[in-house]
Amino acid sequence: MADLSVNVAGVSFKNPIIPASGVFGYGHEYEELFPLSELGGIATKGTTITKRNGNDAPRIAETTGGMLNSVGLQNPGIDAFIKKELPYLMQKDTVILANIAGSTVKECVTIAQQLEQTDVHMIELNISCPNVKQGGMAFGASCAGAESITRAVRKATTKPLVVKLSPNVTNIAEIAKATETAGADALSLINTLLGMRIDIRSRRPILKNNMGGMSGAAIFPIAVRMVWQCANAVRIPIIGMGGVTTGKDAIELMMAGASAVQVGAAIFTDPYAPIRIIREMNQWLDENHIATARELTGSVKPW
Amino acid sequence: MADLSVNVAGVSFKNPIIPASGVFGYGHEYEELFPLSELGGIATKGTTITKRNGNDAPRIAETTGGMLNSVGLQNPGIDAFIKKELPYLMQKDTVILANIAGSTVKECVTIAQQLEQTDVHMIELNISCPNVKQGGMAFGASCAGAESITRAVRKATTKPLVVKLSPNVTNIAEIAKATETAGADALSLINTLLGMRIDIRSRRPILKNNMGGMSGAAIFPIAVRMVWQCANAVRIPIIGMGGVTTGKDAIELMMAGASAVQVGAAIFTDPYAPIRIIREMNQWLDENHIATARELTGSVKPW
Amino acid sequence: MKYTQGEYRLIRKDNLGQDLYRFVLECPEITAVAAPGQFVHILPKGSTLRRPISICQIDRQAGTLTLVFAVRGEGTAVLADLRAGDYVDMLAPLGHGFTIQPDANRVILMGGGIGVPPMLALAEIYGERATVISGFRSMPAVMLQEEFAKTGAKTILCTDDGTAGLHAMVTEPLLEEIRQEKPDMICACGPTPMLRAIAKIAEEQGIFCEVSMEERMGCGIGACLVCACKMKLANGEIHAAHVCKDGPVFNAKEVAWNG
Amino acid sequence: MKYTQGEYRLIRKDNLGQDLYRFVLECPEITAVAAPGQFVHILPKGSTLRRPISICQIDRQAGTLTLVFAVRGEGTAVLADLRAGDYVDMLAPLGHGFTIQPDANRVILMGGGIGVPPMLALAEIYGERATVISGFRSMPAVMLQEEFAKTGAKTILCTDDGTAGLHAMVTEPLLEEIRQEKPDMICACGPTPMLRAIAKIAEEQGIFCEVSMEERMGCGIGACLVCACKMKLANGEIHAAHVCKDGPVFNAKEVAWNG
Ligand SMILES: Cc1cc2nc3c(=O)[nH]c(=O)nc-3n(C[C@H](O)[C@H](O)[C@H](O)COP(=O)(O)OP(=O)(O)OC[C@H]3O[C@@H](n4cnc5c(N)ncnc54)[C@H](O)[C@@H]3O)c2cc1C
Ligand SMILES: Cc1cc2nc3c(=O)[nH]c(=O)nc-3n(C[C@H](O)[C@H](O)[C@H](O)COP(=O)(O)OP(=O)(O)OC[C@H]3O[C@@H](n4cnc5c(N)ncnc54)[C@H](O)[C@@H]3O)c2cc1C
Ligand SMILES: Cc1cc2nc3c(=O)[nH]c(=O)nc-3n(C[C@H](O)[C@H](O)[C@H](O)COP(=O)(O)O)c2cc1C
Ligand SMILES: Cc1cc2nc3c(=O)[nH]c(=O)nc-3n(C[C@H](O)[C@H](O)[C@H](O)COP(=O)(O)O)c2cc1C
Ligand code: FES
Ligand code: FES
Repeated sequence: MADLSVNVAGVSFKNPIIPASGVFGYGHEYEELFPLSELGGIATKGTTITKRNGNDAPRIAETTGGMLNSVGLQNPGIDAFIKKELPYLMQKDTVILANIAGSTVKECVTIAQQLEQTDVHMIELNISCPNVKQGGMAFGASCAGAESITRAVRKATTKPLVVKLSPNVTNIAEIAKATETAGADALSLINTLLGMRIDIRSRRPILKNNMGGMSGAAIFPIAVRMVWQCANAVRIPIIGMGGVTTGKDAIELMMAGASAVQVGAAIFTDPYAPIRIIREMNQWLDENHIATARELTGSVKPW
Repeated sequence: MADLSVNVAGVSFKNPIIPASGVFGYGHEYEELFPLSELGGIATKGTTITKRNGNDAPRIAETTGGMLNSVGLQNPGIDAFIKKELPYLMQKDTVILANIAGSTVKECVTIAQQLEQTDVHMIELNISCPNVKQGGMAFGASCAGAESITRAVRKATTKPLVVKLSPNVTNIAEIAKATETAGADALSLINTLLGMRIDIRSRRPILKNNMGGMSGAAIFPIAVRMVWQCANAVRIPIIGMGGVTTGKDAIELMMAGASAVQVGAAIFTDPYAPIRIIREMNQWLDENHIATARELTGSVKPW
Repeated sequence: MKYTQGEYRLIRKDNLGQDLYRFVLECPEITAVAAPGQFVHILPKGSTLRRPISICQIDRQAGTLTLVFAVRGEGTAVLADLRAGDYVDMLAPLGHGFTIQPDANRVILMGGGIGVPPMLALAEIYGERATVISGFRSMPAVMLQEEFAKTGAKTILCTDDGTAGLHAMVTEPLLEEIRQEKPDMICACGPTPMLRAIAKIAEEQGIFCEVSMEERMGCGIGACLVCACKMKLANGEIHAAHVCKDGPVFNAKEVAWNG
Repeated sequence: MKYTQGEYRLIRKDNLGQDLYRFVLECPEITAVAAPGQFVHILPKGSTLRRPISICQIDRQAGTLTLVFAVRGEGTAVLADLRAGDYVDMLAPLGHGFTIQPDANRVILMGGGIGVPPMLALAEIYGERATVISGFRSMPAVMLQEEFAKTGAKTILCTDDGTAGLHAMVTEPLLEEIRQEKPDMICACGPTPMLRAIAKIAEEQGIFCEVSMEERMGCGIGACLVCACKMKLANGEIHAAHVCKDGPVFNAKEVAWNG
C-alpha cells in the first residue's frame, strides 16, 4: 500500500482524488454507493448568493469521448448551503472545498465572508464558468480580471484560497501568474472548454443555452498541457482536472504538475470512478515500487 | 442525387469536402485508393521558403477520440513545391489550396508572391501552427498580429486568400473580424488545440516536442462552436474543420456556418474518409429531401 | 432511494418491431426494490453518458426486469446490438415512481408511443381496475397489447392514422372513459404535448393525475442538476426540479407546463 | 507501392507466450503483392490511429499473411481480444521491404525481441543460405525457433540472461559467423541500440546491411510526415526520411544513428 496522502496549501488530504464541483452535488446521492470518507475531498456545486434555477433544459449533450453541459450554476444560494448542506458534509471526514461563483466581485467577496464563519476547509473560487452570462468566464479571461477578483476575495477570507481557471484563454500561464500574485494559495484547472452540438434534423442546438462546457476524456490532453504550463509558471500548488478517467490518468496529471486531482464527467459513466481511481493509483504505485503519491507531482522530464 | 457543389470566395468546388493541410501530403499516396478528382479540393502541406525537416520524432500520440501531432511543418520549400508538386496537382480537376506558413510576415509575403505566378486556386495562410517556435500560432494569437500578416499577404496576391485561425485563443470571433478587415476572402478553422501526453513509465512526454496539436473527433464540439461564433461575426465565408469524421459531422459544421469542410485526422483512421463523407452527405441530403448542400450553410436556428 | 450499479445479464432479447427491442435482465437486487415508473440508467459500451430507460415489468419471483426501448441514436443502437447472454452496465432502480393506491377502484393508464411500456408494470398491479389507453403513430408501431390484455385491464388502442384501433388521439377515449365513470387516478407517460393535454383534462375534472417526464440526464441520481424540469410551487414561484430524483413521475398539477 | 484497405478475416489466432499473439489473416490481394520487411497498418476498434505490424510470413498459395505482435498498450490489447472468424481492418502492404538478392550465397538474419518475426519471411526465401541469429530477454520470450528451423536455415539463439541458447548479445555470434564466412548481406530488425551495433559491425567489415526501423505513425503511406527518421545524405546533410514509405527497411549506412 503506497502512501497516497497529499498536502495542498497546508491542507492534508488522505488521497489526491476529489469529485469535481458540479458533478457530485453535496455528496448525499453517492453515499448510497460508497462512504464519502474514502474520498480525498469533495468540491461542492458552485454557490451564488441567492438561489438560482440555472439555464433551461436540455442542459447536456454527448460528444465523442466527452460531453457538454449548460447547467448554469443552479444552486440553493449561500445561506441554504451553509445551513442545510455544510453541517452534514463537515461530518464526513474528508476535505470540503466550497466552490463559489458570484456574478460580481462583490458577490464573491460576500460569499467568501459568509464561509469564513464556517469550518469549510478550502474555498475554490470559480472564475471560469462558461455557462453564465455575467461573471463566470469573464473574470477568468483576462489577467486583470483574474487578479482583481482574486485580490478582493483574498482579503475576505483567511481560508486557503484555490482559484479555478478557465481553459478558454490564449495564455493560461499568464493568468495563473496573475492569480498567484494576487494571493491565491493554489490553482485548480481546467474548467470546461466552450463547445456546441447541433441536432441536424431540427437544425437547433442540442443545448437550450446553444453553447456549453465540454468535459470528459476528450479534453484530457489539454488539461495535461495546461497543468504543465501553469506548474512551470507558478510556485503555488495545482489541483488538476479535465478528463481524468483512470488511475493512470490521475498519475499522468500529477506528473504534469498537479498535487491533487478532481474527477468530473467520469463519474457519470462510472459512479464509482473516484473510488476506482484511488484503487488503480494505489495498484500502479505498488507495481512500480513508488512509495508515495506525492513524489509524482511535477516529475515529468521534458525533452 | 443532391447538388453538392459549393462556392467559396468565388471558387467553385464540386463538393464541400477537402482533405486538410498536413494529413494528405500532395495527394500522390491516396491516388492508389481513389481518384483525386472525386474531392472538392485539396489543402496541401504547409510550405515555408526553404526546406524544413520538422521536429524530432516521435511526432504523434493517441488520445481519447483523437490524437496529437508535432510534425512542425516539414516540407520541401516553396520552390520544390511549385516545381515538383504543383504541376501534378493542377492536373487533377480539383481545387488546390496552397497552405503557407512562413515564420515571418516577410516570408509569408514572399511565398504568396511566388504562388501568384502559378495556377493554384487559393492560398490558405496558416497563422495558427502550434508546432513551430517562430511565427505560427504567434501570429494568430492576437488581433493585431492576425491583422498585420493578413494585410501584408493580401497585398502580395490577387488569389482568393483564406486565413486559417487558431483555436488556442480567448476570443476567436475578434480575430476573425480583424482578419476580415485586413482583406481575407475567407477563413478556415480550426487548426489544432495545443495538448500534451506523458508516458508515465518513463516520465517523459510522448512527443519529442513535449506539446503538440490535438485533432480528431474529440475536438469536434469546439470546432462547431468556433465556426458558429465566427459565422456570426464576419461576412466572409468559412471553411470549417476539426474532428469531422462522418457525413453528418460535415453537415453539422455547415449548419454552424461553414461553406466547405476539411477532413484531417479521420483520414488516418479511414483512408477513404473524404470519399465516404461525400457519399454519406449525399445520402442524408437525399433522405431528407434537401436539394443542395449550399442551403445547409449557417442554417442552424439558435435558441 | 436505494440503487446499485453493476453488470447484469441479458437473459432474453426480442425484437418488437422496427428499431424496437425488449430486454429481460436478471437483476434480483434491483427487482427487489424497483417500483413502476422508476427507470434504469444503462451505459452503452463506448459512451460517456448513460441512457435512462423506464421499467416496463418487474418480476420479483424471477428476479427479472423487462425494458422496452426504441433505437434513436448511437447509444440505443449499441444496446440493440447486444445478444442474450451479454452483460449490461446498469445503475438502478432510479427515481420516483407512480403513487400506488391499493384501494383505488378505477385507474386510467395512458401511454403514448415509447411511453406505453411503463404502463405495463402498473396494469400488472391494478388488473381489472385499470383501463389502458395507448396511442401510437401507426400500426407497425403498436406493441404490448397482448401483454396488457393478459393483466385483465380494459385496453383501448388508438393510432394517429387509423391503421389500428381507433383513429383518434388518446384524449378522446379518455374523456369518454371519464364520462362513464370518474377514475381515482390517471397515470400517463408519453410526448409532452400529450401529457399537457391529459394534465389539463385531469385538472378540469378534478382527477388526481401523475405524469412521467423526460429530460436528458447526467448522473441520474440527483447530483449534477442536469435534468431540470420546471415546477410551479404553491406560492407561484418557478422551481427547477430534477427528473431523475424528484421525478420522473410528477403530480401533473405541479408541472409548469408553459415554463 | 500498391496497397489496399479492407476488412480481412482472421482465420487463426495463437498465443505464443505471455502477451504474444500470432494472427493468420486471409487477404489474397495483399499477399499477392507483399514482400518481406513490409508491414500492415491495423486499426484496433475504437482507436483513432492504426498500428503498424511487420509481416512475418507470406503464403501466396493459401492467400494468407502471418503477423506476430506483443501487447504493449490499448490498441494491441484490443487486437489480442479478437477471435478467429472476426474481421480486421488493415491497410496493407505498406513500406519498402528488404532487398532480395536471389544469387546470394550467405545471408545473416538478425532479430531482437519483437523484431524477430519479420526475419521468418526472409528465412523462407533464403532457406539453407540463411543464418538466423535471434535474441530475446529471457526464455519465456523465445518464439518461432521451430519455424526458423523448418526453413533449413542455421539458427542461433541468444538470451540476455542465458536461460535459453547462448548467454550473449546477438552481436557476439554475428562476429563469429562473419569470421567463419563473410555474408553477402545482413538483415536486421530489433531495438535501435542493437541495430546501431550491427550497423557499425557491418560498416567496419564492409558488409551490405539493411535494418528495419520503428517510428510512431499516422497515415502509414507517406502523406502526413509523422514517422520521421533522420538519414545522412551523401553530401553529409541530414534529411528527414519517413519510415512508412522510405522504410521501414533502410540501408544501415544511410541512417543518421546519432541524429
Ligand atoms: C425517465 C426516462 C425514461 C425513458 N424511458 C424510455 C423507455 O422506456 N424506452 C425508450 O425507448 N426510451 C426511453 N426514454 C428515452 C431514452 O432515454 C432516449 O431515447 C435515449 O436516451 C436516446 O439515446 P440514444 O443513444 O439513442 O440517442 P443519442 O442522441 O445518441 O443520445 C445522446 C444523449 O442524449 C440523451 N437523449 C437523447 N434523447 C433523449 C430523450 N428523448 N430523453 C432523454 N435523454 C435523451 C441520451 O441519453 C444521451 O445522453 C426515457 C427517457 C427518460 C428521461
Ligand atoms: C514498421 C513497424 C513494424 C512493427 N512491427 C511489429 C511487429 O511485427 N510486432 C509487434 O509486436 N510490434 C511491431 N511494431 C511495434 C508496434 O507498432 C507497437 O507495439 C504498437 O503500435 C503499440 O500499439 P499499442 O496500441 O499497444 O500501444 P499504445 O501506446 O496504445 O499506442 C499509442 C500509439 O502509439 C503508437 N506506438 C506505440 N508504441 C509504438 C512503437 N513501438 N512503434 C510504433 N508505434 C508505436 C501506436 O501505433 C499508436 O499510434 C512495429 C512498429 C513499426 C513502426
Ligand atoms: C454537469 C457539470 C456541472 C459543473 N458545474 C460546475 C460548477 O458549478 N463549478 C465549477 O467550478 N465547475 C463546474 N463544472 C466543471 C467541473 O468541475 C470540471 O472542471 C470539468 O468538468 C472538467 O473535468 P472533467 O473532464 O473531469 O469533467 C461542472 C461540470 C459538469 C460536467
Ligand atoms: C499530422 C498533421 C499535420 C498537420 N499539418 C498542418 C499544416 O502543415 N498546416 C496547417 O495549416 N494545418 C496542419 N494540420 C492541421 C489540420 O489541417 C487541421 O486543421 C486539424 O488537424 C483539425 O482537423 P481534424 O480534427 O480533422 O484533424 C495538421 C494536422 C495533422 C494531424
Ligand atoms: S441527471 Fe443528474 S441531477 Fe438528474
Ligand atoms: S506515417 Fe504518415 S508519413 Fe509515415
